[in-house]
This record gives sequence, structure tokens and C-alpha cells, in this order.
Amino acid sequence: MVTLDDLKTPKTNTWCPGCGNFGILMAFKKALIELGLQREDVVLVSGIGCHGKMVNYVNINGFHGIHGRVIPAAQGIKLANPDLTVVGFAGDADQYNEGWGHFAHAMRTNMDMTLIVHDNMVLGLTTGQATSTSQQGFKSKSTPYGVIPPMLNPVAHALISNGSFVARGFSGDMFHLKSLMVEAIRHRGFAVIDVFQPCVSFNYLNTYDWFTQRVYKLEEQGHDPTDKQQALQKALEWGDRIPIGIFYKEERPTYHDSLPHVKGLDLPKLSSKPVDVTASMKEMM
Amino acid sequence: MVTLDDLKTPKTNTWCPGCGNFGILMAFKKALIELGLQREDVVLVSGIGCHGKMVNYVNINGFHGIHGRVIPAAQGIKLANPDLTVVGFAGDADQYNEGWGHFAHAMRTNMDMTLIVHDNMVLGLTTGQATSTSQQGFKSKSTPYGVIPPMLNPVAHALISNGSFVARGFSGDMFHLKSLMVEAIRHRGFAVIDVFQPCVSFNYLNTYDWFTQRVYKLEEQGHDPTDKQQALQKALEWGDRIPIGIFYKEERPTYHDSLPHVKGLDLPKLSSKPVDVTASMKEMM
Amino acid sequence: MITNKLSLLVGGEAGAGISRSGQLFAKACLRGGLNVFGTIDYQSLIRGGHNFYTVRAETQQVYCQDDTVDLIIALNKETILLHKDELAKGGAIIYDADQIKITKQELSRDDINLIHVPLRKIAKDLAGPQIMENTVALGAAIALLDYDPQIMNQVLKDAFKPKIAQQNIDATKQGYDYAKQNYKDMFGYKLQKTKTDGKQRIFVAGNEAVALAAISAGCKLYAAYPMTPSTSILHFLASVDREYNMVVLQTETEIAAMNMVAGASYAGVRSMTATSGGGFCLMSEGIGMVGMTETSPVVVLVQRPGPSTGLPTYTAQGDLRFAIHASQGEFPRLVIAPGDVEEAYYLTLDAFNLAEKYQIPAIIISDKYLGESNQTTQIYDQTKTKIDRGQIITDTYAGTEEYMRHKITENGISPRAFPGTKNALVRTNADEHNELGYTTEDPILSTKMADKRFKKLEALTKELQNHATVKLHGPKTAKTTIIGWGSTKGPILEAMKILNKNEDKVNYLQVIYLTPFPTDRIKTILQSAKETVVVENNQTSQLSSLIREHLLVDVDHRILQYDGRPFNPQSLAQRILEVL
Amino acid sequence: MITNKLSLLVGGEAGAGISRSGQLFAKACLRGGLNVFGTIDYQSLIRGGHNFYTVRAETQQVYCQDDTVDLIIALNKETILLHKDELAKGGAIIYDADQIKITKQELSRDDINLIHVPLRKIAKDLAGPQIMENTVALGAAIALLDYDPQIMNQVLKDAFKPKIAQQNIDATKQGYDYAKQNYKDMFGYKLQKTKTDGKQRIFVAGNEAVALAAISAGCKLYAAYPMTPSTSILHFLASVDREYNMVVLQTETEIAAMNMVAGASYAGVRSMTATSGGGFCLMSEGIGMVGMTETSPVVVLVQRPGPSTGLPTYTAQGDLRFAIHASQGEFPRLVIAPGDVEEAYYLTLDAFNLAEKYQIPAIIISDKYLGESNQTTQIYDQTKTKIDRGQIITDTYAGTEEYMRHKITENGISPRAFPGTKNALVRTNADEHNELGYTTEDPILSTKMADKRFKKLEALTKELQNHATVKLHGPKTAKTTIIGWGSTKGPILEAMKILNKNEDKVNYLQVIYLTPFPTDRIKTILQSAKETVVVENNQTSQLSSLIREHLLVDVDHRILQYDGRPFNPQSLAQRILEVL
Ligand SMILES: Cc1ncc(C[n+]2csc(CCOP(=O)(O)OP(=O)(O)O)c2C)c(N)n1
Ligand SMILES: Cc1ncc(C[n+]2csc(CCOP(=O)(O)OP(=O)(O)O)c2C)c(N)n1
Ligand code: SF4
Ligand code: SF4
Ligand SMILES: [Mg+2]
Ligand SMILES: [Mg+2]
Repeated sequence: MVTLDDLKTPKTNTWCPGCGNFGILMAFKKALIELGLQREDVVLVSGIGCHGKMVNYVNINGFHGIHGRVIPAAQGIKLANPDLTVVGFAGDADQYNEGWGHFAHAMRTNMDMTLIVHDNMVLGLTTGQATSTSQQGFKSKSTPYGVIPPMLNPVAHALISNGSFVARGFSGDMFHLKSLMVEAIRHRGFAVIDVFQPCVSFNYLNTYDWFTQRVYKLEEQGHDPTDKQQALQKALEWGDRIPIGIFYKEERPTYHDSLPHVKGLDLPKLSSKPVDVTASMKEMM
Repeated sequence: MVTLDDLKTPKTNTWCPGCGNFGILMAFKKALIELGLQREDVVLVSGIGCHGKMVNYVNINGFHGIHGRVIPAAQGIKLANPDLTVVGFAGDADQYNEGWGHFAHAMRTNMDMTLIVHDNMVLGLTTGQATSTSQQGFKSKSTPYGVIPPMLNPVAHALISNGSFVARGFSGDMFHLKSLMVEAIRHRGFAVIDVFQPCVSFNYLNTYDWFTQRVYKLEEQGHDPTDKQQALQKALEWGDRIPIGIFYKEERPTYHDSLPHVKGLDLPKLSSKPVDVTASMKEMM
Repeated sequence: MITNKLSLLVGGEAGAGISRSGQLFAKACLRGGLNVFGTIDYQSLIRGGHNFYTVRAETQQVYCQDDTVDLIIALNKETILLHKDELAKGGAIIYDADQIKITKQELSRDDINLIHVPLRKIAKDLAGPQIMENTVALGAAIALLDYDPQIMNQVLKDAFKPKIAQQNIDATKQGYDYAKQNYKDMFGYKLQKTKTDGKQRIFVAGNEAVALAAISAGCKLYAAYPMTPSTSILHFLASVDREYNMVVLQTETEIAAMNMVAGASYAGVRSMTATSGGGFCLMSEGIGMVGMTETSPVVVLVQRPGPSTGLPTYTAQGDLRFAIHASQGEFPRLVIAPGDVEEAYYLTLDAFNLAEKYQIPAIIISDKYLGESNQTTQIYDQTKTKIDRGQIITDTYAGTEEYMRHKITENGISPRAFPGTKNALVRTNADEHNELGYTTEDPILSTKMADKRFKKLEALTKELQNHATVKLHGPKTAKTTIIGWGSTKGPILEAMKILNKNEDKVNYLQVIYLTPFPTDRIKTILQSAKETVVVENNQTSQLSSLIREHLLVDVDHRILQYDGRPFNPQSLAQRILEVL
Repeated sequence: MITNKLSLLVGGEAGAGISRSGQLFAKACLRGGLNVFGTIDYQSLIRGGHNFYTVRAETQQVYCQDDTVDLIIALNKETILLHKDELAKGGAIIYDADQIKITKQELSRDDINLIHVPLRKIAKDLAGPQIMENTVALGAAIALLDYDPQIMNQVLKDAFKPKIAQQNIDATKQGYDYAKQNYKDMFGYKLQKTKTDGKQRIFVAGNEAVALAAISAGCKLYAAYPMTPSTSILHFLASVDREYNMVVLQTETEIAAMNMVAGASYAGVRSMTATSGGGFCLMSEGIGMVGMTETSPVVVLVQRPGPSTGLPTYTAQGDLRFAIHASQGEFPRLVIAPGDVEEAYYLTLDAFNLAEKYQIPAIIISDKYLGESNQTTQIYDQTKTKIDRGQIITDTYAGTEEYMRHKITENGISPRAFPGTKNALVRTNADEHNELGYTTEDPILSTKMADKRFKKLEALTKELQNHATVKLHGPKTAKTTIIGWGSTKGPILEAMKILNKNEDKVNYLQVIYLTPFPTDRIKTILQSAKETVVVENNQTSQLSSLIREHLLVDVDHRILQYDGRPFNPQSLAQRILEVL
């Protein structure tokens, strides 16, 4: 059984003291322990940003890809080896700006993997510019007069895109987040968790306090996560009370369910064997 | 006043006979006439695909950009010269695949322009592969066993993204489409019309007949286009009856409303005048 | 009477089945033992406009289309007007005079035969679709050529479901009979079945060859977004993925495809994507990530004329420098340019092996002309397929030290494990990293890792001594050496034949590996050339620039064409003569 | 006693205000009439880690940091351990011995002075934030250097709001007094106010210089997505857009930014974007579109070490070839490499003019070292700014024939109208097009249009004869010519000074225009060089490859560094000496 100690890496953590990423990191490690997964069987894929450093802090397989491309890289890994548990860690700019073009499509495609978005509502690593989840009026070095457009609603988009597991967490509530992660990883299909992650260095608006005062748990309010309509309603809630928890969950065929011809095959091994294409060449005669 | 004749170009039309694009083309020309716009004041921006040829068939200003980038190119034009009426013509692959990353953001940003998506549910010009709006099970050369994921719902996404004018048209109902275009172009803010456009060469499923049997007009069913909740409900309708018309419309500040410092300025002319930066250099002493 | 030396052109609107007809005819030639080259010229539209397919069939090997044609099947008037001047003296045009009115003036030559066949009427009488006019015309062509109609019948049987096949057989028969009755022995070209060496041959396009090779090489993931002229790779692979246990998918964008194949390579499967210019731009960031993560997907760049969208259905060689330098920073890569369908297959096999052994991106640079032209070639030898993935740790890692994905070794190559391997954690990183794959910003370590990556070039260069990185065609030495790369191979080989008819005037150096550039081999060969002529389908002669850069010599002449069309052999020979 | 020749290093954790302190000190030097160079070394993190800012101040012009430092302000122990060996003999370290315990062994040298100042205590006593420890240390430094504390006070007053300014003034005073009392006359370096020529000078970074020039040049749209080390351009412009009637916006991606500036250019405004490697990959498709549509936005590529994400906060020159060849197909472009903050300003002005006149993309290639290092320079001459947009039809088109956006003219340049012009419809197209901008697939017309685009190079080349496409620094002739491009200028100039101390050993050829490549000028200059040494911040010596390609000569030596750090002048001089 994997332990916290096993998951430790030699890399010094370079997140700011108090950063919300610590909660996500710990929740993930605890989720891995609870799930009883082997380190060799889990791949952590991360984007570029403060969140991207996850790969340095969890001693499992890791693919630290480029900005915005957590989803396709993770999909490639899953397609190559569906036995792997693939968990992507993206940032809000990473996923909702640069990588926005992949988000809805990943929901639709429904490969069996998990995406966790460190949503600190800023570009942290590039020193605090506004992103698409920044609140209107948020001032940053690139928006000194305040953000003009209304914020993007990733949860609602995930629902509209046929996401089969759509949740939101708060890094300030590590145990709750951990249980979301456990359920997400267990879920058969594409699971996404948008995680409120206070950036103590740049987000002066959406602080721990700000979130703590507002978040409430869907499951404590009798929300039915199989009711898409209700989920959408809840996704549109924003203001004094903001829901976290599982908005929606459904069992529907995963992408691999439609690939009967590779079911159970060890593709990496098969890549080592030449394939005879005579049958196809016959058609060319 | 501009006439149909004025709008004719010397280019031979190369769309397939019977293609749904003809309805869109005619609707747009008629809309221009109805709006009484001058040819010099309208810019047509188009992507790459059969739809992209619009630029060859309307004798107004034209920017035929690259695949998927109608929105940012059009935004650049609008930012350079807000006096221009900017209308973008994209394809479903163009906008909902390659250009998907811009779509939600354009709604949020709400520049005053119009986007018309020729939604034929296939990649026409590349010979009929499935796109994100193709129906599940749709067979094409790239999906011989049928499309796996459920289709994307652009109207719902537009609504969720704070689109200030969200409509759907059908190229088989040219007059209705024309009036949608007129309203969209008149609308102050970002207006999007997803247009059902039968591809007679490749989409054997979603044909004229198929659409004609299904589409009904929202305005005839007493839909209230100021009711976002209802709009969303309607957007999720798909099956035997599919709504067209204006789903939602609201007046909210455009992007330019937040740029008081360039209001009324002739930026192209100002680009010809050197600017003295002494004030900024003083801060560097 | 000219026997077994024929150029046929089928022309008409897009959507009229032009390409299909040409290919059926070509297959009939192939089955009669002839060697065939077939190429399609089409516009960026789906119906209407003007398409034409050229089939050249001869007893000897043919490498490309000819400048002239002998027989035209004109399904519309435009075909006659556009191509009549390409017709050889004594050539013929099969057309439907009921549909196409052409005046003497319009035709403006009287040394050719107009062969009216009532295509539309016959098709109508057979109650078949209009597209069957083609097949009627094919029947007429076979009659004119005195070729065996049974071969065509068999081709049709193999190509279509029984009912459709029979319809088409009936159509060809009607066309055949009509021509036999009305135009007996009036055409000076004949086709005859010929004996072959017995080796099985296929009629295959460059894109198909690459796709076949990918399957052979154990590629298990192909991900791409459609882009002409690369799309037929996607179509072909999607049509056979179930038979070969492959995952083939169309992604939302090229960016997705590129990152997906990189991820798959990291996770242990051979993977490939293909695209053209604009898509390659979008992939360029991922290619750099491949360089940094030492993964090894294969990227096929099927060129078309730029800049930008350019001429999307035509051919060009304008992306060579871009392929060599795409993505920020510096890392070793392979850029390999097959020249024909045989090389397209075998070099793709090599690309997979070399990419994996050296853990670098491999770019196969091809173009519309190679990718979408068919050629007869011996079936690809399935006993020759060797898979060499370099050192892989499978199942369980048994090392004593912690597994290090980016271990600095003598030759720079780190043994690979894939995630899932017991006792090994596999970590890689687009940031500069240490041997374990953790991010580093240390200057000394960064230099070491950069050196490690380039170190691999030494072993690669050594291995490439056993590969045909260049080929010298024609006489060993000649006064003039023609230099080219990629799909100009066919036209150059044919031009060389023409030029060397009486004496060995020229030979032809084909550069196959563009990166790493085979400087030494080229130097050796050019030492015995008095004069050099570079032939390229681009505007700035990018191969010349590489020769300048690597050999510090300029070539003497450049013959460039950048109108989207391939070179024709005779006019190429002429242009070469002019500069010599 | 060494006066007005000082290198100071401030080091500590990220978030501790290291850069700010360095800049305040630098400004105090500037105002005392000194010339200053300041550069920051930081990691890809927000708090913690190790940052350091180096300020070099002298009476004469300084071009870069020095290899050694004379005074260190150590805000943490790591700073001492990492930089003590860079300290010159007799140098000093200002630190807080209450916080930092350092043993003799750890220090391992006794030829330097440890200057304890109770930074934390003083800051605490003043009830200020911890970050004020910096300012206390600055005060101490000024005392040690016998510099005028009033200058620093004024700098602080100008930099902060009154209350914060006063806090900081108090803090410097405490530090000043403490040092004066405890370390009087023990430090061998002094700073003194000096007379200047009276010309106003600024302390400006390369990125700021580019941004200022864009404003000057009438740029009205700046669109970008943050990417280190280009982001300070966005920050700077966003902070002043209202003052200059500019639209500055952060887009969702680099792709959006690139297409937006292209659209804006079509619609008539000067526009610019900036990015680094990965973002440049994503922009590459748009750059080709610019080439094809003959629009003219300016793209600033601020390099950092690759491949891929590489070392995101460090410096490199690894993208030169990529900048030159990015995007499919062939089209003329400009690639211009400023070497210092003066060139960054004036060349950006030129880039805007040339891009518009020739309707081609202009790429300004810079890097982290140039972009994020500050230098003193004379204020940019605002009377010199000339805007030349080429021929523009404004308001109403009065031609007799229909307006043709892509008219084929003698020199290939088509007069521009922008949408909104009366009687003109302005049509452009990423597909190959005719003069009116309508799509074409015709081979002859396509060739003509391709020729038209390249034709513009002739006029451009001619105009460039009046531009300093290269600069020769140092003696007119010398046995050895050092060749470089971009930000290596500072270190090379300094190294040259060192090398030429006693005799004119070397001169330095700075290549400024990389495309079009100034072959003739380089040839002329290299004719009088016996030996050449290329100096580059990359691994494969990309400038050498350009010289090889264009001049057909190899350089004799290459001095390369690719650890993300700029060259230091003394060690560079040393390395040059070693190869000579
Ligand atoms: C293609 C590309 N564009 C831009 C960047 C620069 N960049 C690095 S991190 C980052 C954004 C970080 O924001 P986010 O994804 O929200 O992550 P956070 O730091 O907040 O965790 C950006 C834009 C990049 N690395 N690659
Ligand atoms: C970057 C890039 N990728 C791919 C292509 C190839 N391409 C041309 S048109 C097209 C799609 C056409 O589909 P759609 O946008 O739906 O337009 P339609 O033809 O159906 O109108 C594609 C993928 C391209 N031109 N550029
Ligand atoms: S900048 Fe913000 S997100 Fe990044 S490590 Fe610091 S607190 Fe966390
Ligand atoms: S392929 Fe389809 S969309 Fe394109 S022109 Fe033909 S019918 Fe229209
Ligand atoms: Mg963030
Ligand atoms: Mg479409």
C-alpha cells in the first residue's frame, strides 16, 4: 500500500507559503492512498503554471507537458494504455484560456480519466494577470482598469458538454476535496473537478476567507447529482453562496467502450511486433 | 442604396448545386439591402471551408483568414475601426473544432459584431468528415463506425458564455434567416447565429427534409427571448422538434463601452501620427 | 502503332468520378502487367470546376506523368479546351458529342481524333446514375486500345458490390461495343497484356504507403485533424483500424493530435500524426515538447503551396526549412523525404525505428504530388519489417538505482521504461529537467541535459551510415549532377532518361535525409560533378540553401517551379538543357 | 580607493523585493550622473528560491554586468553562499547577522568584509513590513559608499506614495546611520555625484524600449497573452494605454492575439504582439497569413531557453532560425535583432515603418537578457520619430479602375486602402488570390502573385542601404573580428574593451538585420578580418549557419553558452583569448 512517505519527492516545494495548491497536493496524495493505487499505475499529467509543478511533488509517473495541453496529452496516454489511471492537473489559464479548445471535447469524448483544475482565477506563475475565471472588475497588471468581460463558468460548460462527472472543490477543505478526487478517479468516464484554489500572492479578491464565507456543500443541501437540470441550476449560482461538491454524475459509455477491437490488448507491447499488411495490399492490386 | 447587383462578384460560385450555403448567401445579401448599409462600411470575415468562400461571393470588404480564426481576426478589425460593421462567417469545424477556443470568450467579451456559423455538421471542403456537431453514429470517412461522442451544443454554450444575442437559423428558410441576420447585425454586442446548412454532398443524415420536418420557430411558440432560463431549456431541445429563431437577447455593455479613451477616435488615422512618449520616459529617470 | 506506351487523361467536373475512373483504368493496366503512374489534379471544391486524372502506362517502369497525353476522356467541354494542346499528334478524344458541342475553331488542330460516344444516352438507357458515363467511356477507351475487356470487368467486380459492379460492366460493354463498331482500328495506340517477372505489384499512393508502413511498424495510435493533402492517410487508417488493432481518431485540432501522439509515445505505443502547413504550424509547439521529453511520435508533413492557405489542393516543396527549424530552442530531429511510393513505405519504417531508438521526433516530409499520386510498385516485403525500439525495460525494472527516464549515458540515450512498469516511475518534463525528470533551473545541469540530447546525434549519424541518406541515380559520374529531394524524383528520373538518351550527360543526386544533413556523402558525389542543377518545387530553392550552409558551395543552377503543379519530364529536361 | 566603478548585487528570496531594491539603487546612481546597467536573475516561482539583481555603475558607459561584484546585499544566507566567490577582493557583504549565521568555513575567504546591519530589527522597530529590510540595507550601502543619501531619498519620494516613501526614507536613514557609525571608512569603493553632459537619461529595459517605440510609432492595438519574458511589454502598455489612446488587451491565447493584430493591420491600425517560444509556435500560422495577406503587424519574440518550456525565466538565442523560417511556404519578412535598449527603441520604430511600407511581417527578435535588463541611455529623441506607412489611400479612392488591394505593380507594392474608404472595397485572402483579393488556383496567376510578393524585396533591400543593418564596433580593422547578434552586444563590447586594452586586437561585427541577411556588408567587413569568432547564447551557433549559408564561408571559432545565463565580459574575453 502506498504511503505519504512513498509519495514524497526530493524536490523542494516552491509554491508560496499558504498557497492553495498545498491543499490540492495533500488531497491528491490522500486520495491515492485511500484508493490503494500502486504508484506505477498512476500517471500525473500537468500543464504549465504554478499548478504544473504538481509533477515535481508527487512521486508517481509524471508527464509535465506544455501550457494548455493537459487533456490531449492525457488522452494519448490513456489511449496507449487504458490500464493506467490518468489524472491531469491544469490551471485556470492553462485549461480555460490556452486549453479551452479541448475542454468541451474531452467531456464529449468521455475517456476514463480525471481532470483537476487549480482554479485560482489568476495566472499565478506569470505574476497574477487576470484569467477567464477572474471576476469582472478584477485588477491586475494586464487589466489595471479591471477585467471587462463576465467570468467564464467552467462547471456549466462541463455540464452542457455532456460531462459525465462534474464537480467543484475547494482546496481550503482538503478532506472534502480528497473525497471528490476519490470519487472522480473511481468514476468510469471523464471526471472534472474545478478546484477553488486561493492564490495568496496575487488574488486579493478570492481569498481563503472569501471562499470560506461562501462555499457550501451540495450534498448537504440534498442536491441530486443525477438531475442534470438541477445541476445546471446549481452551476449558475454565484454570489453570497457558491456550491461545491458533485454537480452531476452519470454512467455512460466511455470512449474505450466503442473500441472493441483494442479491448484487453497490451498496445505498448504490440508496438514491438511487426504487422503484416498483405491484406490491405491485396486491395491495391 | 446597395442592390443585389452591387453585391455580385465576378467569381464563379463553386458550391455544389443545391448546397445550403446558397440560402445563407442570399439571406446575407438581402439583410445588407434591408439594413441599407454601404458596401464600404461592411467587412466580411471568413474562415476556411466551403463557407469560407463567402468572401468570393459578396462584393464588400473581405478578409479571408485562416481556419478557425474568424473571431480574433474580426475582433482585430473591430478594434481598429469600430465604425465598421463586421460580420464573420465560420464553419462548424472552423468554429466548433479548430476555433472552439475563441467561441466562449467572444461571447464574454461582447464586441459589437456578428458571427454566422454555417453548421452543416460535416467538414465539407475536406470531403465530409464528421465534426463536433455531427450526430452520434454519423458515418464518414474518418468515422466509418460512426461518431462516438454526443454532439456539441453551440447554442447552449453561447448562452452559458453570456452571449448577448444567441440565435439559430435554417438556410432552407431564407427569409427567416435574413430577418435573424438583420436583427443580429442591428444588435449592439456580439451576436451569433448558428445556421443549419444542409450539405448535399456529404451529410446524408441532416438533409433539407430532415430539418424541414423538425424545425419550428421560437417566436411562433411565444418564446420570450429575454428569459435566459427558458432560452437554455430551448437550447437543450433536440429530436423531433428543433427550435430556430432568437433564443436570447440582452442589452449589456459592449467591449467598447469599457474603452472610453478611444471613443470616437479615428485610430487608423492616428496610426499615422507619431506619439510623444516623454511623459513615460520621465518615470524612468 | 505504339504499343504499351500510353498516357490517358480523364477530365471533368469534380464529383463526376474522375479520380475513380482513372484509378480503375490504371488498375486494369496493372493487371495486364503494365507499370502505371496515376495522378490527380483537382481544385478546392466538391462539385463542378475542373478535375483531371492522368494515367501513364508502359512496359517499363514509369515514374511520373508525361507532358503529353495520347487519349483524353472528356466528360465536359472544359476538358477538351484545356487539354487538347497536350494531346500528341494522332491522339484521340473520347467525348459525347450529344452533350458537348465543339467547333473546329475551338479545337484549332486537325491532327487528332474526335471519338464521339453517346455516353449520356448509354448511361440513361442502362438506367444507371449519370456517373456511369465514365464507365461507358472507359469501355470505349479499352476498345480503342484493343485491350482485353475482361481485365476491366474483373477490376470492376473487385471494386464494387455485385449489383453496382454488374451495372458498370454493362456500361463498359456498351462503350466498348460502340467504339469497336464505329472506330475500329483508327487509333494508333494499343495496350496489350505483358508478362511480368511474376512479382506481385500494387498500385499505391504515397499517403497509402506511409499509412501501410505505420501499420507494419506497429503504430497503434493515429490521431489527426483533416487537412488536404494529408487526409487520405486518416481515411485509409480509419478504414482498416479494426483489422489491425489500431486506434485511429480525428481530434478537435492539430494541437490535440500532436499532444496526443506525444502522450501515447511516452506511454509506450508507436504513434503518428499527419498534416499540412497550417496544421504543422499548430503542431510546432508539440514538436519541441517531443524534443524535450525525448518521446518519439512520427509526424508526416504533406506539403501544399503556401504561404498560408495558398493553393490547398496542389503541390509544393516550400516547407523544408520550416520542418527543419520548427519550434523554439534546439534539439535533434529527423527530417526524411521519400521520393516515391517505395521509399514512402520503407523510409516510414525507418522513421519509426530511428525516432524510438534515438528518442527524437521524426518528420516525414512529403507533398501532395507524392501523397496523392499512385504508382505501381512491388508489394512491400513483409518479411523485411524489423522493429527496433532501442533499449526498453519491460514489465519490471530490475536496476539497483532509482529508474531515471533521462539518465545521462555514454551515448546520450536513456533506456526507456513506460508507465506501468513495476519498480519504475517514469517522469518526463517539458521544462528542463534532471535525470529523474524533475524540473531544474541549474545552469550546469541544464547544459549537461542539452549536451545529452545532442550527444545522441553521434550514434544516430553512425547508424545512418547504413542507410541510404542520399541516392545517386544514373551514371556514377556525369558532367552534370541534378540534385533534388522528395517528389521531384519521378520527373527528374524521367528527364534524366530523356537527357541521357544518346550519351551520359547527367546523373541525379536525390537527398533523402534532410536532417541530419548528409553533408559528407553529398560532398563526395559532388566532387565528380562539373556542374550542378537543383530542381525544386519552390520559390527560394531551399535545398540549395542547405547545400550552401552545409557544404559551403553554391549550386550552379536552380530550376524552380512554384505554381502548385509538379514538373513534367520533357519540359524539365528542356529547362535543364537550357541552363547547361 | 575606487570611485564610481561599482558592482552591487542584491540577493534574496523571490517576493522579497530584490528587483525593486536593485532598481532603486540604480536610479540613485543614474541621478548622480553615473551610467548604470541592471539585470535580474530569477527562477520560475513567486516566493522563495533565489533571486538576485546586479547593478553596475560607472562614470563611463557600461554595457553589461561584470563577472565580479564589489558589494553584496544578502537578504538570505543563500545569497552569501552562492555569490561570495564572485566578490572582489576587499568587497563587502551587507547582511543581518541576527538572522544569518555564517561560519568562517562556510565563507572560506578572509579578504572580504562582513557588514552586519540589524536589518530585521530596524525594520521591526520602524513597524514597517519585512520587505523594508531591503531599504535599510540600501541605506547602509549608501553609507558605505559615501554616497549622497538625499539622492536616494528623492528616488524613494518619486517611486512611492508619500506615506510609503517616508517609511522607506526612514528605513534608509537608519541603515545609513548604523553603517556610518559602525563601519566608517572601511570600504574601498565610493560613489560620487558626477557631472554629465546635461543630456537627459533614462534607466530602461529592452522590453520597455520596444513598448515605448510602439507607442511612438502610432501603434494603436497591442494584443498578447502573458509569456515570460515578454510579459512586461503587456504590463507596461496596459498601464499607459489610456494616456496614449491605445487599445491594449490580453487575449485568450497567442493564436487569438496574432490573428487579432493581423485583422487590425488590415483595417488600418498599427498593431503589435509579443511572446516567447511556445507562443511564437502558436503564432506561426498567423505569421504566414500575414505574409499572404500582405498585412504588417509587428511581432516581438523575446527568447528564453528551449526546447519547449525549457528554462522559462532565463535567456537564450535559440530561436533565430525558427523566426526566420516559421510558417509554411515562402514570403518576405523582416527579422531584426536589437542589441541594447537604444536599438530596441529605434529599430522598433523602423520595424513599424518597414513592415507597413513593404506590407510584410516584422519580427523583432530579442531575449530575456535584453528584454528584462535595464540600462541608462539618453532619452529617446522625440523629434526624430518619422512615420512612413507607404502609399495609403485615405477617405476616398479616386482611381478609375476598381480598387485592387493586391495590385501587381512595378515594385510589387500595392497601394493600401483600408475598409471604410469610399469607393474602395478592400479584399484580402489567405488563399492565393488575384489582384482583387479573390481566390485563385490558376498556375500562372499564382506564380505572378508569388513573384509580386518577393519583388518587394528589391525595394526593401535598396532602402536598407540607408539602415544600419550591421554595425562594426571597435577599430575599423583588426586581426580578429568577433561576430554576434542581439543581446550579446553588451558582454562583447565589454570583452572587446578588455581585449583591446593594450593593442587593437579585435573588433566586433554586430549583425542587426537577420532577414533580409546583410550578406554584402558582412562580406566587406570580414574581408579585412584574419580570424572570426562567433559568440552566441545557443547550442548550434545559428548565426554561423546563416553566415555559412549566405557567405559560403565558415567562421573560425564559436563561443557558445546555453545554460540560460548571459555571458560575463571577463570570462568571455578569456574564452576569446583561448581560441585565438
Ligand atoms: C504557449 C504558452 N503561452 C504562455 C506561456 C506562459 N505561461 C506560463 S504559466 C502561464 C499561466 C499560468 O496560469 P494558470 O494556468 O492559471 O496557472 P497558475 O500559475 O495560476 O497555477 C502562462 C501563460 C506558456 N508557458 N506557454
Ligand atoms: C489549420 C488548418 N487545419 C486544417 C485545415 C483543412 N481544412 C480546410 S477546410 C476544413 C474544414 C471544413 O469544415 P467546416 O469548417 O465545417 O467548413 P465547411 O467546408 O463544412 O463549410 C479543414 C479542416 C486548414 N485549412 N487549416
Ligand atoms: S503565485 Fe499564487 S498560485 Fe502560484 S504558488 Fe504563489 S500563491 Fe500559489
Ligand atoms: S460540400 Fe457540402 S457544404 Fe460544401 S459546397 Fe458542397 S454541399 Fe455545400
Ligand atoms: Mg491560475
Ligand atoms: Mg461544416
